[in-house]
Amino acid sequence: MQKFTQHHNNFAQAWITMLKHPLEHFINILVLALIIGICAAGLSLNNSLNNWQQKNVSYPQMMLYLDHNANQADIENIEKILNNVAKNTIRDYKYISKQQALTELQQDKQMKSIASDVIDPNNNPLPDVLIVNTATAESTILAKLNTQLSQLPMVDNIQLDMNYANKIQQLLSFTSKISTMAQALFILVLSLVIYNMVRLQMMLKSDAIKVSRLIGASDSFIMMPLFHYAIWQVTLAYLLACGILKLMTANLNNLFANFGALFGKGFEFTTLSIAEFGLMWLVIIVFTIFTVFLAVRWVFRNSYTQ
Amino acid sequence: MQKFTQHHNNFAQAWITMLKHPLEHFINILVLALIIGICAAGLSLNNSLNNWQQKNVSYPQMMLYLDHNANQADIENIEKILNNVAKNTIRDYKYISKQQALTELQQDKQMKSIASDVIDPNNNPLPDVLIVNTATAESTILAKLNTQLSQLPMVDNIQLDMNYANKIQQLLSFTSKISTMAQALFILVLSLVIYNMVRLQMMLKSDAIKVSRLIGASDSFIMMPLFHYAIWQVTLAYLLACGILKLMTANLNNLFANFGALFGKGFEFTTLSIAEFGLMWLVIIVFTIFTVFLAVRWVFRNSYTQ
Amino acid sequence: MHDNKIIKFQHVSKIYTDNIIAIDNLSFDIEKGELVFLAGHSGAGKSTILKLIAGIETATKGDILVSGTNLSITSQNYRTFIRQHIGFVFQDHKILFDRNVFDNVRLTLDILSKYSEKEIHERVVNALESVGLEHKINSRPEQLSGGEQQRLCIARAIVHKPKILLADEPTANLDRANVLKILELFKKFHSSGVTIIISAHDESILSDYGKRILQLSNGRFRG
Amino acid sequence: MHDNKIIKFQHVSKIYTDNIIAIDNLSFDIEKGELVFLAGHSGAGKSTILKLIAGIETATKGDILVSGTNLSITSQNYRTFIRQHIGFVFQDHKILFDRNVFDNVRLTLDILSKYSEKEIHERVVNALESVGLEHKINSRPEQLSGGEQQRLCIARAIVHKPKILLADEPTANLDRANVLKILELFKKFHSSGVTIIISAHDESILSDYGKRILQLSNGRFRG
Ligand SMILES: Nc1ncnc2c1ncn2[C@@H]1O[C@H](COP(=O)(O)OP(=O)(O)OP(=O)(O)O)[C@@H](O)[C@H]1O
Ligand SMILES: Nc1ncnc2c1ncn2[C@@H]1O[C@H](COP(=O)(O)OP(=O)(O)OP(=O)(O)O)[C@@H](O)[C@H]1O
Ligand SMILES: [Mg+2]
Ligand SMILES: [Mg+2]
Repeated sequence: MQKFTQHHNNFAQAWITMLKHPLEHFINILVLALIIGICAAGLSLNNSLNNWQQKNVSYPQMMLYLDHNANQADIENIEKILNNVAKNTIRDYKYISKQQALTELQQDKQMKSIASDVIDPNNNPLPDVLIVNTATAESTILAKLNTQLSQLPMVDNIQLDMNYANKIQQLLSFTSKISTMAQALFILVLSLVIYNMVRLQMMLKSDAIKVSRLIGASDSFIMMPLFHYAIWQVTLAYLLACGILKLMTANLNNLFANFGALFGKGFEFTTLSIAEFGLMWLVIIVFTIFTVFLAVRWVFRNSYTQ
Repeated sequence: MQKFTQHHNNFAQAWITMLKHPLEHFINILVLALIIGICAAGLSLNNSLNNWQQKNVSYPQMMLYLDHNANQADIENIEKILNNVAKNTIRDYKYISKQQALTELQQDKQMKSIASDVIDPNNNPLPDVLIVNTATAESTILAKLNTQLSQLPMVDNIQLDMNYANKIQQLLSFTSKISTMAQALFILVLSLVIYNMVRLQMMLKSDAIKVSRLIGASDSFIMMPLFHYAIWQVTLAYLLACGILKLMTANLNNLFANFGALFGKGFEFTTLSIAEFGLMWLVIIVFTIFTVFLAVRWVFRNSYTQ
Repeated sequence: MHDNKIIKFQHVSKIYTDNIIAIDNLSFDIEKGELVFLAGHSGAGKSTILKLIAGIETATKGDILVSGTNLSITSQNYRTFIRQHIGFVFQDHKILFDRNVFDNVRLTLDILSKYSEKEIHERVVNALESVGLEHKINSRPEQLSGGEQQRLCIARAIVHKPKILLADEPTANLDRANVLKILELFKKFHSSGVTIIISAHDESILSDYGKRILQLSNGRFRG
Repeated sequence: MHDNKIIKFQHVSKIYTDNIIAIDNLSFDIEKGELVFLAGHSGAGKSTILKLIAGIETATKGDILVSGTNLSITSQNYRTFIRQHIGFVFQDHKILFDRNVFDNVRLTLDILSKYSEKEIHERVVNALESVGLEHKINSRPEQLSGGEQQRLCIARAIVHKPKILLADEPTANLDRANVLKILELFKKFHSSGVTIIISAHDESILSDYGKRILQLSNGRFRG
C-alpha cells in the first residue's frame, strides 16, 4: 500500500517536472527519439532488404536459349530437371515461346523501330526461352547451376551476368553489415545518452539526494524517481520516434512505388505490427531500467560516499 | 590586458571542466556531432545531386532516327540546327552512323544472340542515329524540343521517354526538397540542443551565478565562461562530425564506384575543401554564440531577477 | 548497565585529510534519555562528534557504539538506515530550496515510508506548530528569514519523533525569546525519553539548565 | 549636509508576496563612516533592510538613497553594478562549494577585473589572515567548520576594501573569542572610514560598543 503511494507520488513528480519545463524536456525527448529512430530505421531497413531479397528482383535471372530445333518433349524434359533443383537455388521459371518473344519484341518501345525493320514475322528467327528466377546470390552456387544447365540437351546458350550477381550480393551483405554495425553503435549511443540524462538529473537534484541520504534514505528511495523520470522520457521518445518513422516510411514507400519502374520493382519499407511495437517498447524499457541502475550506482560511487 | 587574463582563465576553466568529466562531455559532443553530421550530410547530398545533375546521366537522351535516305548534307543540316539550340537545353550530341550502330549491336552481349540470327551484315537495316544529350529535365522544354526536331527533314522518328524525364525530375526535386527541409529541421534541433546545453550548464552552475550576481557580476562576466564552454564543445563536435563524414564519404564513394555500372555512373559524394571547412566552422560558431546569448537572456529572464 | 548507555565513545579519534585532528582520543558515554550540551570554540570538533554519532563520518581510530551497534564495523547501508531513527539539526540547515516548507518537513516521513497521507499531514503540521512556523507552511524556503529557516530544520528533525536528537547549533540564528522556546521544546522531548545532544558555542544559554555540559577544546575535553 | 548621509531611508516599506509586511514605513539616515548595529528578533526585518540597501530587493514604497543615488529609479543593471562597491556578509554564507577557499575569496576581485594575479593573491591572503583562516587557504569549503565558513564569508566581503560593509549576523556561528576578533576587525575598518552596518539578534554582544543601535521589531523601530 505504502509502496503504491510512493510509486504514485513519484509518477506524479516525474510528470510535474516535465510539464514545468516542457521545452527542455522536449529537447531531451527529441534527442532520444532521434537516436531510437535511427536504431529502428536501421532495423527496418535490414528487414526490408531481407524481404526484398526474397522477391525475384534481387537475384539474377538466367536465360536459357533453346536450340531452334527443340520440340515440346525437349522442353518438358528440361522443365523436369529444373523442377528437381533445390528450391533455395531456383525459385521458379517461366517458358516463353518464340511466338510470344516476337510479340513482346514488337511491342517493346525501344526495340520496335529496329525490330520492325529487320524481322520478318512470317519467319520468326527468335529462339524459345526459359527464364529461370534463381533464389540465391551466391556466385559459386550460380556458377555450378550454370554449368549443370548448359550441359542439358537442346540448351543452346545460357545468359547469366555473374558480375551482376556478385555485385548484388556484395551490395546486400555490405548494406546489412553497415546497418547492423550502425545499429550496435546507436544502441551504445542510446545507453550513453540515457546514462547522461540520469546523471544530469542526479546532479540537478544533488542537494535533495545528499540531504535525503543524510536523513536516512535508502538506495531505492533515491532511485525510484529517477526510474520514473527515465521511463517516461524514453517512452515518449519511443512514441515520437515511431510516429516519425511511420510518416517517413509511408512517404518513402509512396516514392518507391512511383519510381519502382526505374530502380527495380518491389522494394518497400516494412512497418511494425502492434505486437512488435509493444515488444520493442518492452525491450527499450528493460534496457532503460538497466542503464538507470548502472548510472545511479556509478554516480553514487563517484560522489555520495555516505 | 585584464580582459585577456579573463579570457585566458575562462578558456582554461572550460577545458578543466571538460577534462574532469570526459565521458559526460564526450556524450554531449557526440550528440552535437550527430546533429551537425546529419546537417552536413544533407548539405553534401544536395551538392552531390547538383553535381550529378550537371553530368549527362541525369537528363534524358533523345534518339533521332534518321530516314534511310538521309545523306551527308542532310545530317550536316540537322547538326547545324542542333548547334543553334540554347546550351541549357541541349548539352551535346553525337552522330552514330548505321555502320557504327551495327558493329555496336553485334558486340552487345544481350543483343548478340538475337542480332546474329536476324541481321544480314551486307544489308544493314539500321538507321543513322543522332544521340542528343539534353541539359534539362523540364518536361515542357523537352516536349517543345521534341516537336521542333521531329519537324526537321529526314528525321524519321524521335525517341524520348517523357515519363522517364518526368520521373527523374520529380525524384531530384523531391530529394532536394526533403533534404533541405531535413536540414532546416536539424538546424532547429541543433539550436535547441545548444540552448539546452547552455541552460543545463547554467543550472549546474546556478549557485555560482546567483552568488556572482549578488556581489556585483555583470552579464558579460557570467556569459563569458558559457561562451567558452559552448564554443569548445561545438568545435569538438564539428571536428568529430567532419571526421565521421569524411570516413563515410570515402567508403560510400568507393561503394558507388564499385556499383556504378548498376546504378548509373558518375554519382559521387562531394567533400569539403579546406576553405569551405573553415567557413562552415565560422558559421557554426557565430550561430553558437548567438544561441548562447539568447539562451542566457532567456534563463536570466526566467530565474535570476536581481 | 550496558543497556543504559545509548552512545559510547571509546578512544575515538577523527583525523581528516591533511592530518587535521578534529577529535583526539575521546571517550565518553551518554545514557538513554539524557540531555547533554556540547560546548566549545569554533573548530573545537562539536559538529564532528555529532556526525560521528549519526554515522555521517567514520572514526579514524576507536569504537563508537550507538544502541549497542558498533558503527566502525557496520556497512555503509546500515549506517544510513540507522539515521532513520535519529533526528539531526544541521548547522548549515540543509534545507531544500526546490520544495516548499511542508515538503521539506515531510521528506523525513517519506523516507520512513510507513505513514499515510493523513498521518503525514498531521505530523508535519504539529512539528511546524511546535517551532512556530505553522503560518509559513506553504512558503518557499527562500521566503523565510534566517531564524525561520533554522526552525524549519528543527521541525524536520523532530517530525518523526526520533529516539536520538542531535542538534548542531540549533539556536545560532535565533533571538533570546526564540532560543528559550526551542530549548523548552527540547526539554519537553527530553522528558518523553528522547536522548538529546545539543552543541553550542555560546555558553551563556547553557549555564541555566543544570544539565551535563561536555566542554570541548581542539578535539579534547577541557580541564 | 547631503554629502554626509551615505544611506537614506525615506518612508520605506517592503511588502513581500502574500502581503507579508517586512518593513513598515521606515525612515532613517546613516552617515558616511558610521558604524551602526541593527538589532531585532527573528523575522524583525534586519536582513530585509540590508538587502534593500544593496539593491538585492527593491522597496515597495518610499525611496532609498545610497551615495545620493535613488535605488528605486535606477535600472537593475546599475543596482548590480553598485554592489561591486559594497561588501555583503550573507546570513546563510552563500559560499560556493565548487571551488576552494582561495577561489571563493578571489571571486569578488575577479568581478571587479582590475587586479593582476599578483595583487589578487596578496589581497586574498591578507583577507584570510585578518579572519584567521590563512591555514585553510587551499581547503574545500566542505572541510571547514560552521564558524570557519562564516569567517570565509567575511573575508570575501572585505577583500576588495569596499566603501560600505553590510554584515548580516556575521557572528552567529562564532564563540566569544572569535566574535571579539571579528568585531575588532570591523572597528579597524570603521576607523579607516568605511561605513558599516551589522545586524545581530544577540543584543549582549552589542551593548559594549557604545555605537548607535537600531532596534527593530516587526518591521518598525522599537520605542
Ligand atoms: N571534511 C573535513 N575535512 C577536513 N577538515 C575538516 C572537515 N570537517 C571539519 N574539519 C576540521 O576539523 C575541525 C573541527 O571541525 P568541526 O566542524 O567539528 O568544528 P565545530 O566545533 O563544529 O566548529 P564550529 O563551531 O565552527 O562549527 C576544524 O578545524 C575543521 O576545519
Ligand atoms: N522573499 C521573501 N518572500 C516572502 N517573505 C519574506 C521574504 N524574505 C523575508 N520574508 C519575511 O519577511 C520577514 C522579515 O524577514 P527578514 O529576513 O528581514 O528577518 P530577519 O530580521 O533577518 O530575521 P532573522 O533574524 O531570522 O534572520 C519574515 O517574516 C520573513 O518570513
Ligand atoms: Mg560546527
Ligand atoms: Mg536575517
